[in-house]
Amino acid sequence: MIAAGVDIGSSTSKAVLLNGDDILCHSLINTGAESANSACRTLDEALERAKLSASEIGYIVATGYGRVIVPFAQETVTELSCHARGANWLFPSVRTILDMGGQDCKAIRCDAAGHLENFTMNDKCAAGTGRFLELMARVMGISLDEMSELSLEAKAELRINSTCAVFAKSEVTSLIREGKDRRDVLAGLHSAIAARVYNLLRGIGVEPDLVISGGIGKNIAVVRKIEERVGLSALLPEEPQIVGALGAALFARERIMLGKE
Amino acid sequence: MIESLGRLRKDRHDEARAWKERMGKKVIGVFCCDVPEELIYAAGMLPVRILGEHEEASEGNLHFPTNVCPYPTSCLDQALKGRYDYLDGVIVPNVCDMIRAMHGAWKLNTAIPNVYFLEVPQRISNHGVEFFRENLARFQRSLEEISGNSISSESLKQAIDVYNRNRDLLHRAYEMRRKGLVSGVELQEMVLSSMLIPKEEHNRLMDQCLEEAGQRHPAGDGVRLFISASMLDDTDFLQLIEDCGGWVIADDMPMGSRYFFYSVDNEAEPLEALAKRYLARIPCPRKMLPQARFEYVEETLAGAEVQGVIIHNLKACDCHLYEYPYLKEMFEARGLPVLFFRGEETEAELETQRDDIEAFIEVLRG
Amino acid sequence: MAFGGIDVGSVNTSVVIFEDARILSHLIVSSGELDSEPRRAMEKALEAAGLDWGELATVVATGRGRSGVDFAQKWSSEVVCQARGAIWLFHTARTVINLGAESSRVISLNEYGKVQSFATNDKCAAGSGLFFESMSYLMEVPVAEMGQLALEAETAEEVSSRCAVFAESEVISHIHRGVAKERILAGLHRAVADRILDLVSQVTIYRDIVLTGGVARNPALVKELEERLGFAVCLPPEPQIVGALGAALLAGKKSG
Amino acid sequence: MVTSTSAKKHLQTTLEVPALRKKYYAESLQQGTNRKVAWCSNGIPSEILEAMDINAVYLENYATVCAAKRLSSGFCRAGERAGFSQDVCGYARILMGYLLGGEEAPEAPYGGVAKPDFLVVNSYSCDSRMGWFATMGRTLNLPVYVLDAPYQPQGGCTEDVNVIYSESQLEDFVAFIEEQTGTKLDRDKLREKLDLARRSHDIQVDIFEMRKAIPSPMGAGDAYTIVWPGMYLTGTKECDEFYQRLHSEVSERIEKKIGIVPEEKFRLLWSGLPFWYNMALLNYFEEFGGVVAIENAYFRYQKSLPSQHKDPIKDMAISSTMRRPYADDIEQRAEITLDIVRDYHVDGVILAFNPSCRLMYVLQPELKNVLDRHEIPNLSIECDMADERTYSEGQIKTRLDAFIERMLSGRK
Repeated sequence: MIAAGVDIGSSTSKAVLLNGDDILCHSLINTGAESANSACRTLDEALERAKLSASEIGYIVATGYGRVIVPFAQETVTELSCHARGANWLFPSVRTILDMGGQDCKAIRCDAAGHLENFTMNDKCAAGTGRFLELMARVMGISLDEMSELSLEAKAELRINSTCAVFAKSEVTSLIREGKDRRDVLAGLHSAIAARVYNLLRGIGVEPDLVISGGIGKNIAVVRKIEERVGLSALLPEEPQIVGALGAALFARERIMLGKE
Repeated sequence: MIESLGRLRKDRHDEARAWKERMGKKVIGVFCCDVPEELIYAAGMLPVRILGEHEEASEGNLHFPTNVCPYPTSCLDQALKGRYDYLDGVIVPNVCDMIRAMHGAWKLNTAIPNVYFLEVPQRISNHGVEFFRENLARFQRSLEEISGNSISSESLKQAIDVYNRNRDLLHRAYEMRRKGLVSGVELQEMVLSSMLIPKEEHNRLMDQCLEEAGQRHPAGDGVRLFISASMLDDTDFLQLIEDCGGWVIADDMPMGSRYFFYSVDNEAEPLEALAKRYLARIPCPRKMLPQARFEYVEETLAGAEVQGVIIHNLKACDCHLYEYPYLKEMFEARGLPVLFFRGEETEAELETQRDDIEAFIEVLRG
Repeated sequence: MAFGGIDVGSVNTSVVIFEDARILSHLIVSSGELDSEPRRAMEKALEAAGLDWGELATVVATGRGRSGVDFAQKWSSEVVCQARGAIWLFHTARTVINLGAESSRVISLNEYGKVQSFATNDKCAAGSGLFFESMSYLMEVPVAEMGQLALEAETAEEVSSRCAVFAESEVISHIHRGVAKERILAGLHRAVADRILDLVSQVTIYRDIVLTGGVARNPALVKELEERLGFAVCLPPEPQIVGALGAALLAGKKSG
Repeated sequence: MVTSTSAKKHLQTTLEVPALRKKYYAESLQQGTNRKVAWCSNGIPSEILEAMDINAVYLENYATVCAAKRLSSGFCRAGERAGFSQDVCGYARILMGYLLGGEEAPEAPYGGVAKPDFLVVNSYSCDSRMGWFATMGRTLNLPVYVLDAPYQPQGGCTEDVNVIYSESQLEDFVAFIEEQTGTKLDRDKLREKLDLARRSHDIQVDIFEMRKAIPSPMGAGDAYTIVWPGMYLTGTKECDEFYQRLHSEVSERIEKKIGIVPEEKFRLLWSGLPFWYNMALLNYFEEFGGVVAIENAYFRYQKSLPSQHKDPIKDMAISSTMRRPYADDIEQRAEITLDIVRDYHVDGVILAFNPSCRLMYVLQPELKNVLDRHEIPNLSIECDMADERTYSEGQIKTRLDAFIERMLSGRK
């Protein structure tokens, strides 16, 4: 029996298909402006990759920002519980998860069995989120991957003062216009994100091991800055963006095993 | 000499530690202008005003939420970072919500001994003065316990003299500021430093400063401004105004005239005189005396030929925020343009304020 | 004799060349481009006016980056330049609402056209050009069309958040619930108009009101503001150059 | 954007309150002329006003009525247009919006409130109240009486200096009212009002005691409403009888083991003020077997002291000094909250961070630290208690759902 987890994030939508203990496949698409059908599109793409038909799925759990409007899900679970369960499955030693998603940033504490223990979220301000980095990449005319590499080559680190994402953008443009080295500006941006995220983590206390998930988990420069601040090296999932969808699939599997159709 | 006052403020922690070692006496932290420092002084201890810093309150933010007045959070942050480890006590007066919260917060989160709550009546009445006098008597007994010295009526009268003299000196500097002999930043440094070092030492410094200022020929081509502010625990804001061509010749700030405007009547019984002065002295907005508050502002305005007013209130400070619309009306009724800032005590804030201050001064120059 | 006014903003730079009571030429260039360097921008404007540097008597610079303009004879604040430019365009102007790329400002004038008070909002991005730009990226609607699209909606989807970034996450949740774009945009313009009115109410406003700044070109926002103010506002043909125009007028007065 | 508003009431007696409140405001509005009208804040000795037949209008309550009827954004915006910063208390902005009107202000519930002759505010709650009432006094050009009392952050004490001052302030207050009404205070009538008020307070303490029962007979959904008569009909027969009926209904529910939910899975404490425009949040957990069993705002946990003196004013001065009504020092608050968690068998705490109510807001982070130290699960949600524009349904529901999942997962 196939278990499916669908995570409708504010920027990207993900789906994971699970058969017993192995992950059959996953998919990831931009949620975009027409989100109602993006849930179907992301699940269809996963089914196509796994060469399965919808009828073979035993149970579907939806999570994420848009979880309420996923038409075909039997159950919804919040992304907080899903990230705890998914991270625990990938790394059983995890106790603290930092999920840096598109629109928000979550700090989660879980126990040895992956149960959600404590959490705090910043969904009020874009600073420290995926979209903040996207905005900055667009302003500096580089791709997200280049951002990470360039930042690692920085010699100095320029202070970025504005906390509001919209004003950080104009601060970055004026720094560049003054001829500052792009790499130092990037290093400053990444360190501002790390500082912001560190404050969030302190709200729930950090216990090793630390897992960093979400799109920004792929940005090594930010990860290194966070590790410096927290004083812990982080475990990084191969696919940091699907941890939530994986957790949802694990909940679906649990329901199947409990005999719930 | 006047330039050196700024250094006294910046190195206040080292100065206090050095004094403590040199004299083998105790240092008592004080919040706000409502605590009669004369009593602490008469007990042979050094009263120092607790100030925040223009840096991120990384520790303080774990104990206080974001939408509150940033000054007390910053003070707790300094304590949590060990900058106030030399204090032998902290006096918290019953002033406003956030300062009252300092009493619980410092007791719960710092190892500093003798966190003392001083009852201050919130309404001015003769019963209030009696009640405040009784509380000052209780306060005196506690200070005697902490210091191990007794406070005689004589030593209290002597302390009141030293403090009154300091107020006169600051008052003369206040008059010189109007004539352009002392800048707004310099007067604020004088007031701030007065709150941080032993009073008679500050009196000696002030004698030299006034003498030095007396020989200057009056500057004063700047645009004459009145500054109404809540808490400003450093001189950066006034420095920014004077860099932009402003000339601060009158103010109603706690770090300005509010601290020294009225002296203590040293003829009457000391505790009674202290109770009267510190209860009814310059009403800060929270004393619920709108009329007396506006009369005081008018008193400082009179004869100052001010051209414009800058009001700087810290965010989420209820006392000032409620008064602001009426204070603004009062200034505008006198044809004085008003520029308002909602302060957040962040590092980057000053740069964003520069643009508006330059525009305001250009407008006033006409 | 021609006079130059240059407004160096953090997002756009605009130049006006002015001679015997006429605007000879004007130029708006976004600061990302090469031509936004002040000297090059002034050269391009002079070219458009058919003049060369020699015929330029005096130049006044304004805007956040004004101190970087070394060839200016005077540097003046945006408040003074916006006011002077607005009065030249509309003699009955008593209030100027400048809706710039990064900040918005309301300026109140007395009956002689002199600035009596002003208030600035550079802390919250709601209503700024940058805000509309990031909304346009989010909703996949070009900035120029956002106003028009909002006007087409019969009913608006309420966007209640007061802070720009909250508003963005709220818009995203509306998108997720499949709300039509024009209804979201209509709600957004109402929220922004309210935020601008919060600023405007910090000074006493008198008629006539002049709207300046790039955001003033948005028809839906103008309509919402007029509904709240209760009377029509004056719209300059080119709202983005009013600051540079004021600077050019100051340059004329300075050497006149 | 709020979808639902009033809370589901589980007790019959609670349903009587809206009618009582409507009658109270209607009566107060009609006979404006023959009785002096006082605009009052909470936390003042309403027995004195009751004894001197003052037509008292409690503005904070009226603000919650405006919020509950979803009028807060219009009133708040009108208040802010009049120059009152968004930082200040939501109640104040609503009332300033109501007072200064303008086309922003919506139509006032119950046809508005009676025009005041004077204002009364206490000094020992928060600065916002004093600033707000001083502002209204200036706007209406009416006298504002500030009732002062020793703050006593560590709670009750028996210092006679404090008693003398409290008594002097109560006597000044009586003198002020006598001057306003031109009548003399009848001390026997005040004694009667005082005893009645104490009795209805003590019954409430019994009711709150009973709420410790499992399953919870009465949750916060009802509690925030049933405190209304005790606060605004103090010292009246109606109020006394109301609580008698409530007491019997609650004890009946305990005997028959009638709970808010058939099978209680987890019990919550709501710390801080509720969101008056969306009280249904207090029932949100019931669908998942959760109940908001208790709340720490308006928490009745200490019986009134026996009469301390023949003269009612002296009696009030002594008892208010021995038992400070507003123990707000963080240490007292933390102690009370931990006692509630223990005595009411609470599994988790909802910390309502309400940015514009300084009194409640300042304490929440420290309360969170104390709860974390005691490993008591807690959730912080930030939203204004009266200004609906700060409420974001999506963000609040995500947090509540996650907290419910955490509570239920702890069960397994």
